[in-house]
Amino acid sequence: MTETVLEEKKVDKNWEPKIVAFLCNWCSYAGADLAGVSRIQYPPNIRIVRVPCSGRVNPYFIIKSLTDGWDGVVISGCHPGDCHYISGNLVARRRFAILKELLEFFGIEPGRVNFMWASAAEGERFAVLIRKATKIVKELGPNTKFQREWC
Amino acid sequence: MEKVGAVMVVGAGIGGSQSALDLGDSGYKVYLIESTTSIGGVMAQLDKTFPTNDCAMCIVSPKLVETGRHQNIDLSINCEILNVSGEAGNFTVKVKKNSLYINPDICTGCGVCGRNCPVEAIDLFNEGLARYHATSVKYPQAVPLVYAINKEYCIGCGVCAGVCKAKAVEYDRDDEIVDINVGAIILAPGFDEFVPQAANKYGYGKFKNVVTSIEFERILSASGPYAGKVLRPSDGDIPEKVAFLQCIGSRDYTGEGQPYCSSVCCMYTAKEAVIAHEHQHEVKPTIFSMDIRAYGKDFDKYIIKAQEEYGVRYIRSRISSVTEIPETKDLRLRYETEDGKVIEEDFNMVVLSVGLNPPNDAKYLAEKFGIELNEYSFAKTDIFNPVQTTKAGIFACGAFSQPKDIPETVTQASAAAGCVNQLLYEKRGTLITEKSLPPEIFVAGQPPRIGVFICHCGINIGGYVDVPEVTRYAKTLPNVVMSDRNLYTCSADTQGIIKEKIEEFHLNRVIVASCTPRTHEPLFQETIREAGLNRYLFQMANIRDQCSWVHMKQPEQATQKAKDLVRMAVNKARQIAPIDRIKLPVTKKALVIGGGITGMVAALNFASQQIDTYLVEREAELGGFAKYIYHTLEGGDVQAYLKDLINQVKSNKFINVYTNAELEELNGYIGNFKSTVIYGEKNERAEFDHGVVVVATGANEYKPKEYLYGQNENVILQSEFEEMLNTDSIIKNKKSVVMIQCVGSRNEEHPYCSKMCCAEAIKNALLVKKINPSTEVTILFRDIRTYGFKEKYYRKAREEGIIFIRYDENSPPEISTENSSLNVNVNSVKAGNLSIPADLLVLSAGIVASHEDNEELAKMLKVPLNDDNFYLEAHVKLRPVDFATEGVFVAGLAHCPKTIEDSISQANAAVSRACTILSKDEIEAEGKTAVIDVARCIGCGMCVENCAYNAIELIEDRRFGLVASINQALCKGCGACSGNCRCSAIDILGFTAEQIYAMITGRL
Amino acid sequence: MGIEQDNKEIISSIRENAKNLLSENQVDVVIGYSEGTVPLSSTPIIIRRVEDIEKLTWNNLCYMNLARYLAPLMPQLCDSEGKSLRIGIVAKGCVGRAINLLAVEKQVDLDKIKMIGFNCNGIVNRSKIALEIGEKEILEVNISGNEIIVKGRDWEKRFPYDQYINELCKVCQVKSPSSTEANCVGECQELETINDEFSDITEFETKSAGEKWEYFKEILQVCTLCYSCRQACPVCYCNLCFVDQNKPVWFGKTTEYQDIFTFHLVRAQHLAGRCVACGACSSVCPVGIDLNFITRKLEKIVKERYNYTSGLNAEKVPPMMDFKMEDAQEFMLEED
Amino acid sequence: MDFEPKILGFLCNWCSYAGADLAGVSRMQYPPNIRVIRVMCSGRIDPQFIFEALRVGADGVIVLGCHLGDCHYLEGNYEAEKKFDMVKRFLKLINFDNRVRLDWVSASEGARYAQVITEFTDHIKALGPSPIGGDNPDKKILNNLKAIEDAASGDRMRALVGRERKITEQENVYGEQVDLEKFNKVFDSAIVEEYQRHRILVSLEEDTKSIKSLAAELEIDPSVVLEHIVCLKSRGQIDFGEFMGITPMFFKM
Repeated sequence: MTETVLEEKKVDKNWEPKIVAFLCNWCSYAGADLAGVSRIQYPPNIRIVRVPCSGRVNPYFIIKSLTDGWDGVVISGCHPGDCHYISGNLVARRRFAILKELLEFFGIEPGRVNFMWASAAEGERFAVLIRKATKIVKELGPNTKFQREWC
Repeated sequence: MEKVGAVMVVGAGIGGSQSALDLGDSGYKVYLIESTTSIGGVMAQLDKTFPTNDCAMCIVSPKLVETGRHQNIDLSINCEILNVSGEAGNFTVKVKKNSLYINPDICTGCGVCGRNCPVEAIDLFNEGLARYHATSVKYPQAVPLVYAINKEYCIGCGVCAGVCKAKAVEYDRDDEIVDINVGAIILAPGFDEFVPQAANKYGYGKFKNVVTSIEFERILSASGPYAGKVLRPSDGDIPEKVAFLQCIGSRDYTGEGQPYCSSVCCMYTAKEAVIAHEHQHEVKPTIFSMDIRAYGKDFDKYIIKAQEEYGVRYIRSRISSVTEIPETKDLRLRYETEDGKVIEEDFNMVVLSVGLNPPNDAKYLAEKFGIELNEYSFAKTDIFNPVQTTKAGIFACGAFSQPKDIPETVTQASAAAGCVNQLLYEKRGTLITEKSLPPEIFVAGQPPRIGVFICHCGINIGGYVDVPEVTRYAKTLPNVVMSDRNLYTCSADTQGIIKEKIEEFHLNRVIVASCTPRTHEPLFQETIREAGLNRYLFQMANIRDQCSWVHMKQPEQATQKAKDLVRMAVNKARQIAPIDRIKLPVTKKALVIGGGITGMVAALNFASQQIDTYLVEREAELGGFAKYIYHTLEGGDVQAYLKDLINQVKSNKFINVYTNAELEELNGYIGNFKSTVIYGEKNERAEFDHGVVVVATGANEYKPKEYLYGQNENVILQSEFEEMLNTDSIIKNKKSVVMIQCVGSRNEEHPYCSKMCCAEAIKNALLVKKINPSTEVTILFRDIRTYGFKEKYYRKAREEGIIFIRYDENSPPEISTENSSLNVNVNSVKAGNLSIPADLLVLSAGIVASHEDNEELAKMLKVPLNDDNFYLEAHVKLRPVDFATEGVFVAGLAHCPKTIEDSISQANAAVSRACTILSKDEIEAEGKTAVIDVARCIGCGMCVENCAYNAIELIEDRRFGLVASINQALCKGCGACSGNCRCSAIDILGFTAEQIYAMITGRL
Repeated sequence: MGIEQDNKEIISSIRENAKNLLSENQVDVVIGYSEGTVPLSSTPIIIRRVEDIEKLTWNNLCYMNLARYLAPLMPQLCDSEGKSLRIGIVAKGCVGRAINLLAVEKQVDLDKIKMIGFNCNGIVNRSKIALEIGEKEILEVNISGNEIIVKGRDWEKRFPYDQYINELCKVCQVKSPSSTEANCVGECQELETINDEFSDITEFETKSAGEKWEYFKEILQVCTLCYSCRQACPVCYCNLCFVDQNKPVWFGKTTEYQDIFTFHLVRAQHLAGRCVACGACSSVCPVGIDLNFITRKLEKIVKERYNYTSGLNAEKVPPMMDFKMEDAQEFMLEED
Repeated sequence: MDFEPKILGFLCNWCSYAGADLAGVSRMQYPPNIRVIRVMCSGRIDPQFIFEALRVGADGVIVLGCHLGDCHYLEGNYEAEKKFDMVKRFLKLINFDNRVRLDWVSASEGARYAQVITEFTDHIKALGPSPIGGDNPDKKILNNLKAIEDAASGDRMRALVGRERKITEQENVYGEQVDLEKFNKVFDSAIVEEYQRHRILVSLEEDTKSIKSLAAELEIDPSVVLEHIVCLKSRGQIDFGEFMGITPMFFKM
């Protein structure tokens, strides 16, 4: 993929990123539900995958999402201390910290993969952070780094 | 009269819900009666909870959802109690179920009615800071999620019936009066907060920026009116200086408020101050209080953290008046500091930490249920069993008997359930019905045949998402053999349709695209199970809460998103397989470790239910800590009680007592433990099986190294002093007794409050005055923590002339000896340096836990200790007597310092929790658990370290060597193990790697 | 003088210690290095008899991490029932680190291991030398004084050691095993922590995402996914490596960059807090990729975040097995 | 120059329009200021029509229908009466209520038609030109009128005005007749609340603003503005913007 093609893609005003969001069942998924019940509007770019706990999210899921062409990845769990499974999010936090540093080290833009905490009462925060993540990914442009050359 | 295997729980706050869940899980039919329109009580209003800053909604809502759909719990909302008759074992309660004017069986909780209602009223859930509609639900996550019409406000315009596509609005729905037959009753109506009177000195109601603490709680809440931003009501600015005034309506002898201490305000205020600062760093909180009563587990640490990390300022003063500065609406406080200076200071906002009153209908309830109230109009309870009311068969829990915090409420809720067990155990399982289900259709190996049901949800989805288009699209997806759309997929008739379609199309996977699986998955799972499919052959796509409702202005994109979500669900459904929940047998026997009051109460409760119990005591005699206590502050005769307990335990044929005993080995897991005990002087060995463990190992009194203890015979411990007072008349010769509080508590070594020392000191001081009024008694303290009704005795002590002098923790009293007499030099915060001669110096030594002892047992049980070496429960708020390791429970001083009554409550609570296991012949494990592929596993042990439930251990496999092994009984299916596994040897059923792979790949 | 002399001393200490272990029947076998059959290499050897002790050697081409043979335990180190023999293992510092880590991960039983420790004087960067020599056939490699002398049919080239030592070895602070006398004969030390320095990594981190991407694309695109790095790694001991897993197939096996990238990224994630900085992966890479650059980043991450250095003892659990409430979370998305 | 007001008249087809015709046939003279729009029934007059007319600069608006009981469509004019009542209540808030009038003129009342029109024209003349007519309309009043128009066309007001007769004169869904006083209380508070809320919305169209600046601009107590902000936020119409120091700013979604 040449720079010019990238540039062209960025220019496309109508381009909308597709973002996959892994939400833990007990806090973030519930927070997303609350955003719905409260009718708090946010951009329609995310596709939610429910997981029991942020601790369930294997780095494979994230890397596969990137190499499979999702423009962005969001992983959201309970705030530290709120985990329904006591410490799943703390286990996950170390894993994600390392993964995020590695991704950036290898040259993946920092905003492609976003980790966040949102509680079951934070519908508003969920929407705000999704807006922010969507904005970041949109500014980064399409995730073309992993496009197969024969595609 | 014949006993009845059903229980009524009145009040469905966190306490009532806990009682109902315990009893429902133990095989009783439970009638849960709530006066408002949803359950959850005050806890659902809270933003965060102390001392962990847990999000209240996050932790309470799963519990509420569980209560709402428990098959043994019959939940009725909007109810009134009309009449009660009968006696313990068999009561009949006449209950009026007030009409909601909306059919709760049909209402889907979508909220279209509320959004269209033209009448606005004050939103009480949000404490008047927002409005709601005459047709409404209390809060968005309410359980049951059923709207109700408030007839008081409703003008009957009929708009709601017009917009309700589900036809749930029924204006002619009548009130219903039913007679409910139960064997026991638990009263958990909670409390009502103190509301400052119209002409109060704090200007509440007059000055906009004076709010109550519960109003402030809503301001802090992320789902509250200001979306969690800390704003002041007068102009919506962030209040930089916020003053919290303590003891509003508590410790108040003026007649405006209540004389007792409300127990929880010091902590909730600290929490509110911390959270306010956390939400908005501009907020600089100041707390005005007389004493800081942080007496619970890890409370003192929280206060220290509030001061040191969040800059919360504490001022020891009681504010007498508040005036408003009209131009700025700021508030001027005038206060006197401890050293007597009068200061005027302006604040942007004032929060009144209001106390807890008995529920407004306490008198009504007492009259109907025939129980007595105490002098403060709370439920009067037994001196040693704080959940037993004055009437047999009727129990009280939570704030109805005394103001208390959430964990104590939850403990009492379980304790009340524990007492019900004793009364009704033989009727367990008599009134609950098991549903008969057809055998499961065998689907393994067959190609997926997927049916997709897409919900319009009235206009909630259909109004924004092109449902017919999504339905057409679903049909084009691989393995989808039918797709259909429904007005309401959750309605009763659609359940019939789904079953028909399963049969007609031979479906072996079912997808519903509608609302959230968090509330509706169990319903649809039940439906497909009734049609013969395994419950786990079901998937949901959330196209309402997470799609149509949040993209209302972008119908095209919302439709595209809905399609994507349906496709992802289909992709996953193609990978799903039936899951069998394994069943584990239960050994119906209990092990209780520790033979103090706590352990004996627990053992007797088990035994009274004819459960074989092994009671293991390290010492030669039963009795534990209570051996040195003669009376409680309230006058209970501890020695008599203890003697009676020991006799009962020794004579009970279901209890095997081992004294001089140590637990040598403990293996196994929930329902199936095996222990070895070495006991007796000859070190005999006993082995036995049991299903549960209760840890009641107690704690020790601190042995001071300070204040010449052990060096001067006139320096003694409070416990020794108590013995002296009760067995000797030597006190008559003493002119002056000085007591020093917080010896070995609240310091660097033991940074916690020992909770009972203040009460002990006052108890003994009063006794001194009783025996010899002329003896001078001086108590040197840091804070007097006579919480709850104990406040009465503090006041009495002051009235009797006992002298209280506060010292600062940085300048503790010093002792000097001249000749043989003692002199106590204290730097009084109020009066400067004082020197007090003392014939007797009494040290209030704290409670300490032994690291060596507890750690050894903790390792054996695979349970954690906290920094102070007390046992750490599964959840500080909602699982106070459970451990994360299932089947193991904690009670009494082993948990943290507490009073005898609290220990007894915990013992009964632990039994109740244990009975949810022991009442069953077999327990069903969670289906969605981790599974190991032993061929891949390399036994590195990472998963073992990451598991919070001790559900994984490394075992030697015949073929593969050391490999991980999942204990299905303990696994909760969180997946923390799987996320880190390098070899992909662990997968999580229901969320397998393949399923998630299928969802994230194959994108258009 | 120079490394030539160092090597001689090391060899004699290794042989002395190995001999004692075998003759005193403290171990059943000794695993160590012997002269390679191919120039510019070395070969592991297993010795069972005191007579064979002279076969043990040491030079700066002994790049293999011998702990590789402990997990999974190679059959030569097992008794007839498949149980581990008592093993003496020639252990430079990074071998010691690997053994400690494997002990934490329950892959080795320290009771059955005796390390033969010595102060390692570093490993030569083979790729760099091979690159300079090019296609020409190497017949002989000698170490003389402070130089590595490579000879061919009609040519000879001298490489000053201090210029051709592995970058990793230059900054190595764990030259002898971090262990105690209970588990180690010869040189050993008890290290709590080390002060490593990552200025090269820090400098690289300041580059833009695009620059980093291009850099790695440049150096990694020659990778043929031969998995030599994995095979040489002492802590890569899965029964089934993630690249070989199916159901689901997370990663492709083509040599397109996206598959190369995922291989190296995931391998790095798996080594976080576990890499013992032995450099074996770099040494064996047939196309000369400097994999140490990635592994040093890993060391930096766990050092900065969790103050952890792998393999300094057999007790402290690696960061991925542990967690703390107060772990840093500056990377989380927050509201503005 | 004498002020010649611009007056808009909505006349029902069956009575008033015929009455106007009759006035013409009978050559009755009345001021030429009125411009007539024919509608089928006075019940057809959406309050929005009246507000819109005023907003574009009409000095007065008159609605004429059949006498009560004579409606060609039986009860259309009763509905018109209720709607007009709401219009008056709203306009009273900006002191505009005397620029609109509702009256009844039958097909046979040509003379009365002329008389009503003459009187109304004189009345408007006496009031003087509309402050939002002409080239330099008063921006503040214009905004307030816009707010009224938005408020009146919202679901809440429509639901109330549309059901007023049924529930106060006949019976509501519970079979009870709602006390007029209770209804008016609900109705009046709805009018004030919706008016203020829409004023906030109109004002926020210009720029993001703080509660205090909204309060100063709209002359409402800041605490009341905050209450409305809470409501508008829950309806998804506005949201928090950035904070200026300790003051949150709000913007219209």
